[in-house]
Amino acid sequence: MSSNLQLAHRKRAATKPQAVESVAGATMKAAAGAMIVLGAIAFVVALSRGRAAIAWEAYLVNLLFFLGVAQGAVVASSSFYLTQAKWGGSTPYRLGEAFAPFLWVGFFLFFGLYFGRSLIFPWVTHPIAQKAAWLNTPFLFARDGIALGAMAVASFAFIRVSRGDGARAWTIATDEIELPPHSIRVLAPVVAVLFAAVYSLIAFDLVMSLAPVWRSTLFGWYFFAGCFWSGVTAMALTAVVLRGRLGENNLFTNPTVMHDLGKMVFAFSVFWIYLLFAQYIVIWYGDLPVETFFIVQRVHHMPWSPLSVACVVLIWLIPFTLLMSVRAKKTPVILGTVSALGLAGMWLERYVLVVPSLSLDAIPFGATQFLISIGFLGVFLLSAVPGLNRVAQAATSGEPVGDDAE
Amino acid sequence: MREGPSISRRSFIKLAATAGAAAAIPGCEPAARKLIPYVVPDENVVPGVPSFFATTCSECPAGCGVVARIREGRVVKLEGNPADPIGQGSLCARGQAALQGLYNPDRLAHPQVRGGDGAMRTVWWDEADKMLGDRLGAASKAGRDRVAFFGSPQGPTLRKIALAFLGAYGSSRAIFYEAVNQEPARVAAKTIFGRRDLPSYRIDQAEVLISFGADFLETWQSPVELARQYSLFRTPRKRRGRLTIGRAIYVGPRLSMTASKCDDWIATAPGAEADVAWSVLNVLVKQRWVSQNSGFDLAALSKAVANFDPAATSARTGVPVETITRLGETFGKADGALAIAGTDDSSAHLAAMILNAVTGNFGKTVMFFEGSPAEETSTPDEVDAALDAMRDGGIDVLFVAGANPVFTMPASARVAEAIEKVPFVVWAGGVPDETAATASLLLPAHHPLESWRDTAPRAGIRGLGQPVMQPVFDSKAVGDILLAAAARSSSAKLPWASAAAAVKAEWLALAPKAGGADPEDFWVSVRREGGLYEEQHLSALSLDTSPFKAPVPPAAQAELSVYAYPHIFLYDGRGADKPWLQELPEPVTQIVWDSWAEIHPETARKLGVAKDDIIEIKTEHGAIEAPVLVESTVRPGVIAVPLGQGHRAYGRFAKDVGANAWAILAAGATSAAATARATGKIRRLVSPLGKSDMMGRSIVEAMSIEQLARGVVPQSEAEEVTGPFEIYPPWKYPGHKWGMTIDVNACTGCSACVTACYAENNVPTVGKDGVDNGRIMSWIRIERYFPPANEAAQAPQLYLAPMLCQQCSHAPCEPVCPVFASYHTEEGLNGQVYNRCVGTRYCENNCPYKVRRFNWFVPQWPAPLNLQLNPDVTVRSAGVMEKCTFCVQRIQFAELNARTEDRELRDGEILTACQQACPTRAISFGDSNDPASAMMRRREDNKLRGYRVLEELNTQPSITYLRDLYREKGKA
Amino acid sequence: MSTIAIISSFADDTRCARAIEQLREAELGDFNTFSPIPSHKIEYAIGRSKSPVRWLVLAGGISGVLTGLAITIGTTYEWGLNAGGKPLVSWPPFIVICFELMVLLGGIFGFLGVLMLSGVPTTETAPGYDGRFGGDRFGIVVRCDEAQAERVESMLKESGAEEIVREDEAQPR
Amino acid sequence: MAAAPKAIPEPSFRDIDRSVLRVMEPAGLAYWAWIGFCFTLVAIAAGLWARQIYSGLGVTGLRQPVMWAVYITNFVFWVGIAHSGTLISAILFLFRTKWRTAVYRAAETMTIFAVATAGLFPLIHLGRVWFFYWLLPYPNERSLQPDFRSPLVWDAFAVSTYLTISALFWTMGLIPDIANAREAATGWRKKFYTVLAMGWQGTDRQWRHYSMAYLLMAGLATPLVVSVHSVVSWDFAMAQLPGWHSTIFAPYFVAGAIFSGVAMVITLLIPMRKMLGIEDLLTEWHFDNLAKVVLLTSLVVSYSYITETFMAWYAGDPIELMTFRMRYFGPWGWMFGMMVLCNCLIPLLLFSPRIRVNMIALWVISIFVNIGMWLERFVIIAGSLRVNFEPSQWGSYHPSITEIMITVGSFAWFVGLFSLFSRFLPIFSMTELKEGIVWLRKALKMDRVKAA
Repeated sequence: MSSNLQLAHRKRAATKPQAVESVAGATMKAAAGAMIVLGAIAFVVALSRGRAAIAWEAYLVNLLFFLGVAQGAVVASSSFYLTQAKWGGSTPYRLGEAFAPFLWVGFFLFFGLYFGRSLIFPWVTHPIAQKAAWLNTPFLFARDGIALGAMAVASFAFIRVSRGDGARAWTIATDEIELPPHSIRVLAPVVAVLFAAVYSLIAFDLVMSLAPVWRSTLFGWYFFAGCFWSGVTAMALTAVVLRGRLGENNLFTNPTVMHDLGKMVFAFSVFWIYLLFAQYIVIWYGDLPVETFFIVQRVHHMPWSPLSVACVVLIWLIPFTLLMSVRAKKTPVILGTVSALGLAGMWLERYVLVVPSLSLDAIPFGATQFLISIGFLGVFLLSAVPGLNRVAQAATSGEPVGDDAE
Repeated sequence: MREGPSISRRSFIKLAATAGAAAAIPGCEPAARKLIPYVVPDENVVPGVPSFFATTCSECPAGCGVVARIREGRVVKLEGNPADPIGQGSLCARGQAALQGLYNPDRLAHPQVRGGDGAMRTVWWDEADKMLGDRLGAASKAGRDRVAFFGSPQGPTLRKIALAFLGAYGSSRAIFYEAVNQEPARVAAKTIFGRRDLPSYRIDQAEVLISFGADFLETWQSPVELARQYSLFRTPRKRRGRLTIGRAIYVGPRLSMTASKCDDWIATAPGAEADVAWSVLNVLVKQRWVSQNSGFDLAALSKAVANFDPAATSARTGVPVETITRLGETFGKADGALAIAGTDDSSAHLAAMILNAVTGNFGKTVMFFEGSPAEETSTPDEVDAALDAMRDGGIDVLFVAGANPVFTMPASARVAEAIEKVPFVVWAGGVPDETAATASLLLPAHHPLESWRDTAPRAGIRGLGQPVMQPVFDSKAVGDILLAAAARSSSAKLPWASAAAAVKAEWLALAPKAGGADPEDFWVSVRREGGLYEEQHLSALSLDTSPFKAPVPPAAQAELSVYAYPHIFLYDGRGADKPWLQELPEPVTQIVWDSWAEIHPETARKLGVAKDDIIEIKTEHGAIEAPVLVESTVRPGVIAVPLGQGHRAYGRFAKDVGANAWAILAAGATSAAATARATGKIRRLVSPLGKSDMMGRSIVEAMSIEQLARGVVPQSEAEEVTGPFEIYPPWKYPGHKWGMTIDVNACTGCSACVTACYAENNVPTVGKDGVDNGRIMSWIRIERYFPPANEAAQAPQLYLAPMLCQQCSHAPCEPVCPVFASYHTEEGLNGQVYNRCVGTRYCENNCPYKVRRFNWFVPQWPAPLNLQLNPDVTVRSAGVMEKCTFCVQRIQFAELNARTEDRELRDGEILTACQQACPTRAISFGDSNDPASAMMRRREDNKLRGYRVLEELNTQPSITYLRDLYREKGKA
Repeated sequence: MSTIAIISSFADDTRCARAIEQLREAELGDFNTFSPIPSHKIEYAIGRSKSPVRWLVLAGGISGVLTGLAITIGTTYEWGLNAGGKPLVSWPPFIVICFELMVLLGGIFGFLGVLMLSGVPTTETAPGYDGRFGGDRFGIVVRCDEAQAERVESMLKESGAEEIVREDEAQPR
Repeated sequence: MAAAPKAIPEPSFRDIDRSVLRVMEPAGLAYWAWIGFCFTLVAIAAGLWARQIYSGLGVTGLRQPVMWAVYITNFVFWVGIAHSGTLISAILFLFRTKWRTAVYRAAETMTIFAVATAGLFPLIHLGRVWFFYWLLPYPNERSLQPDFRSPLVWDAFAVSTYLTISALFWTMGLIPDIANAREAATGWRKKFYTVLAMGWQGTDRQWRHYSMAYLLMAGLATPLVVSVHSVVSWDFAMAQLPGWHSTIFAPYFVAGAIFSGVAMVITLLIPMRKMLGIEDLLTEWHFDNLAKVVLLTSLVVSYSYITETFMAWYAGDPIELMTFRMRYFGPWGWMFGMMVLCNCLIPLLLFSPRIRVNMIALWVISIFVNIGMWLERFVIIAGSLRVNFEPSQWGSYHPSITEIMITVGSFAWFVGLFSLFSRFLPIFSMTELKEGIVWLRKALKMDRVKAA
């Protein structure tokens, strides 16, 4: 409500925030490093101890998850331009771009899959005649490599412009209707369109092809919608965390900004469940074995069904119920918790999508997979450090936010 | 034509009254007594409860026994008579369609007289009788043989009456004519055995069958009986240690339905079959593949067949030498072989008989019996004599009954002009036909189902035809007309008061044969049994091995010839007035409501025509026009045209449909040299069929007998789903769960099931345009697919199988219905509640088998066709979806009986209409919850052949098909 | 002392809101405002609590879901018919029905709620209403006793009222 | 929100009232001729429907196996048209989009009439329409109820809910405007509006509830609109039929609906803008944004086409492959080509900002989109039915004159109602225009700058 906004304005006008240059201290870097080492060790050990399959499963799951988060956040930033969003000044843009460096890391980690291909892709060991044209090692790595590469290049081109002065100036509200700089008007759509294409491809190649008989036309869309949501959620979580660490009057103390982040988490969680339901009901009703088995084995059969339920609870039920009210959206603790749980849920969802195809009867989650995941998290955090600093600077710059915020 | 009293309405009221009256005070109501079938004591008529009467079928000379199902005094369905050794409870499409002859709306309602201006005038019977009597009297006074009777064989008794009738007028000019007759066979039999009667066949006793142009599954001799034998012949059986099926070869110009069920079709020009037959004999004799005690003088024989060295024959007929030699070998080496011929020249028949004889198969696969019935049809000479007499004005009165010479007699007979010369032609029959159009007096005659009659189809079998209901129209039995006339205007005293009396007298005379039972008991029993069925005794054959007239190889064939064959449903043309038969797709071409010229693509190229182009086919006898059907189901250089269409009268359903092929044939011939030219006109040949290519889908499946012997199941190359995939909890069917097993190998495509379904379930016909607009209503259809050229060697010649509602357990049609009109019964049926249906048509969209039918308009049954409607089945209105429900009304009926009799339902107690009609027992129905049921056992015993249509959709059909069987080509 | 009505009109909601705030500070609470648009400024100035409509909508929504469950599950068990082997209680389809009914009843409740709470339909006109208030003017009608009239008028004037009319026991025009 | 109006002198609130109310002034002969024309066509269609009810669906071109065709295509098409209205009035409201205020009333009105039109077709296509109410649950002594497992029942619920909610939402928005119109109007119109306005006076108390309810209605309408077209898509996706059974259908149809709907808004608004001379209410900026929505949804639709094709190929199921082969290269391939051209290629022009604000070009493109989307539905519905699991049951389909005229009639019905409305009730929301007046000014300024 605009009245509160005015209050916020007044307050901010009164006291400008303390400018902060960097949030990620040596401790964090060290911690991240440690995690990476742990993960690497666990991975190597697993490979040497003949538990390679389990290691590669974890590798794939985390790769998908963290790539999704990083890319989703960048796309969020680009879509802010497309919808000409000015509710948070330049900060939301920085927030979205913070995790981008992992795109390159992920790009290279992707090729690591090559060494685990025979353990991950059933069709490598038992080629399928009809699908051989699409499902064959060289083609798969070529196309997905190129796709991820292109995605990273586009994202970084976009980010460079987005951090430029032109874009920054635009994000500050004015009285005129004006469009963001031309280069942004070109790159933002490119990133968005590319995202849909590339992540559909990833979904088909790195998830669907693990159960080669199965097919679902919506799956690509569903997958990248999940990525986008995880990106947004990560942004919200970061905002909540930084809010406490940036001192007085940083942007995240502005309830309306949190409200808007909360709305996004809420809205796209609903969109995710919509896509999930759209797939489920069609397959449930169609009753075609080639489609149903994928769902039946995950949702209707032990040991996976509890996990599937957990995904829905974490990704939809909790955000939907908790974030329904305005007050909750504006309450950092709630928003933070929900986002954290949501991210966990999304990780779990990737896990449930991938692993049952490889080991149907048992959940192979254990120390190995845990540590490998930790390792990936470490990489992710480390790669995010510079970006987070930028966020801190923006959030404490005290720049006015657009008047379209409520 | 002036309106006579509206009969259909009257009879309808009458019949309605029957039910009402019977319901009120069974039997006591005089009106009711007059109206109920008088062979039944009144108290037997209980409304809602059917009564059954045994009678015989008169639609073709095969003379199958029939059981008529009567409800409230009207016959609603004809079924095979289980007691009858010929039909054994099955009935072909034509036989069942007799009902639509009985209830045909175009039947003559009253006697009519042709005025001077040629217009017809409706008169009452007494006037008609008087006129007839006077004319007959005058004629008999004018001299001998001035009265002629022209009819078709209608059983011994009627024959007696007819002859007596003529006798009364001092004449003997009786012609009993069958357009599709066995004359060539009789001639052959005469030549070699010195007897003109016809042998009986036991295909099932043979190991090899060669048919020289005999469509024994369609129209040749006794199709129902032979089809059943053939299915046994084709059933996998251990023969000399190997699991095999009988090997059948068809030699003829066209891939008829019969040919398509054989292993090989050897395409010859019409007339060349004999050549091949003799050549095969040549091989046999040369190779000494003959039985030692056949009694033939082989030397003489080999001399006789000298002209038929395979090479020579091959040169003449274009049939490869090795094919002929292989034929000879398989036939000669077979343990039990049978050669039959259906051609118009006796030469092929002769060859076939000798083939059977020299291989010692007489008495085994083919046999003559003692006491074959007297020949019923007049010989060609008698016919010619009579016609000449007419032409010379030697006939004053011609009485035509049950025959349609103007239509069915070949052009060369010049019947029309002969009849022209006859001053007074009396026509007695049902639907006025081409001959009626030439008559001066038209008399409505009883339909066979309304009159007493009998048949003697073959040795040891006499069928008794009793009337099954009150006449629908103001008609009389032909016998009665004749007797009445004779009594009125001749001096002669005929022994019978009425045709009924005559039949009874005839039969009582038979009583002593049946162990001298009391005549009346005998009379009751034969009426119950539907006839008298006795042991048959092989008759000693006196083989006339004196060098018979050695056949001369036929002259080189014309490079274009027309081949006319009796239409499987319309036969010689008598079926054309029955919408059921008109709308039944001809199994091979799938064409309805038309006649067509079937030509090979090569021929089409030569003639420069494409499908639907109308060509004019000209022979020395005449010309007809017909649209072209281009298929490789016929030999190049041959134009195959079905007989039976092309009526210029014969009621609304037959009039002006297609062309009459009889008009271009010579007497007794089925083919002729012809020329053809494109007329530039076009007429769409209408067929309910979409694509003929199965596109590798699992619809009609087949496997080779070799695979079966090896025990390998043909695998689909589709990827398999591993792990659990069933997304719904299973439903329980505690009581019955109805299911079907359909043996595709046994199915011949004869479509008897389809007609049965039409009759049982009140399925309407929609006419040519209706079919063309994709609105045919058949609940069960015969799927016909051509095997793709590249797989032809690994497939049957045609895929033929009945397709009906699969009663899926996971029926896609059910949940999409918004109003539960389509739902699943506790007994596993896919129910359809017509009253609840609002017509969204989603169910049909979602039915993978496309077996649901929508009522686009209000269905029409022009009175009195509506009297045939089955009271147990709702007549659906416009806007309603309908479909097969495994004859749920029959299931209910049986279950009700079981309950009232307080007992369990017996397996086999319920017969679905299609199952009951099927001559080859391809369909079995039963409870899938009962592993002991015949249906389940059949599945069990044929596990390897079992498959379910489009199984990958997980619709879980209740019907299991058993794969068709073929021989891998190029294998011995 | 007779109470009178002072009708003032403003060109925009900013001024109008200012006037309201002042009136409220001066605790001359008995006033009524008219505006051509729903203005947050005015709303904030008046500072009433959130409209209870949302509770009506919520109630509607919940009753919708319950109705949905009732009719779907209830009617299914009425006959317990098997359709295509799908379970009697088939959640995915039923969810759709429940959702639609939730929206339907929620919406209807909401709509009727607005009418009810904002007192329409009605035939009488609030004192001091003026046609222009529907068009381009914001109006405040203050009801006070003559003694305070002066104060009120000055208050309104300085917060930018365009015209001020005083009426004895204002009648609807 | 109205910031200091001094910055840009005009348009003022009064100008807005003036230009909006001007549209509602009594109309001329040409207008009534137009109305007459429209409803004559409607009458013809009605007659043909009556005949169809009397003699049965046989009068259509429907046949085995194409049981659904033009009627259902029209149904989906019109429901789709409806969606843009709700998108603009509700979803964009939640997104706090500025440009919606000018177009939302017209769009919302379109929604009402489009749904009203769409709702007719399920009835027209029924075999026994007089029993249509069997699709809804109502108490009866045999307790016969619909099968809630059937997509068609969901459809009945979704569409009727949609009609109700949009109508309420729309009425609510209308009340203040009518109240405003009431003041200016004279004669019978005065009475008319007075009744319709229900005594609305715009007191703070009324506005308070109004804006809350408006927000909530928008909150309800947003998921509703998505659900409605998802349900429509599920009428097909629930089937096993190749070409129908596809998980992507729900979001794909929703996008397609908005695509065609916004195109229809453009198709209607551009001529209106010219004829009524309301360039000061509908600026290029508004159309620029509408065009962007069209472009976005067009991309989504293209994405769906590609995914479906890819999946058909990837799955390697011969039956599904055949369906798609027939769709692309079969006898109806031209329709598919046409639809790709209209829905995927031509809209790409909208990437150019110049074309987005070129009224002629934009209008033509929007027409193409409408054609393309109609064809898309037809190709999906009838095209997939033609080539089913049973080759022996394949068959073609040609619409009969009845179907064609009823389709034409439906367009006449829609346009006629819309024209009637636009003369008698405010086709632009004065209230919302005033709320967003700042942006209107900004937009006008931009136009002028461009012009200069």
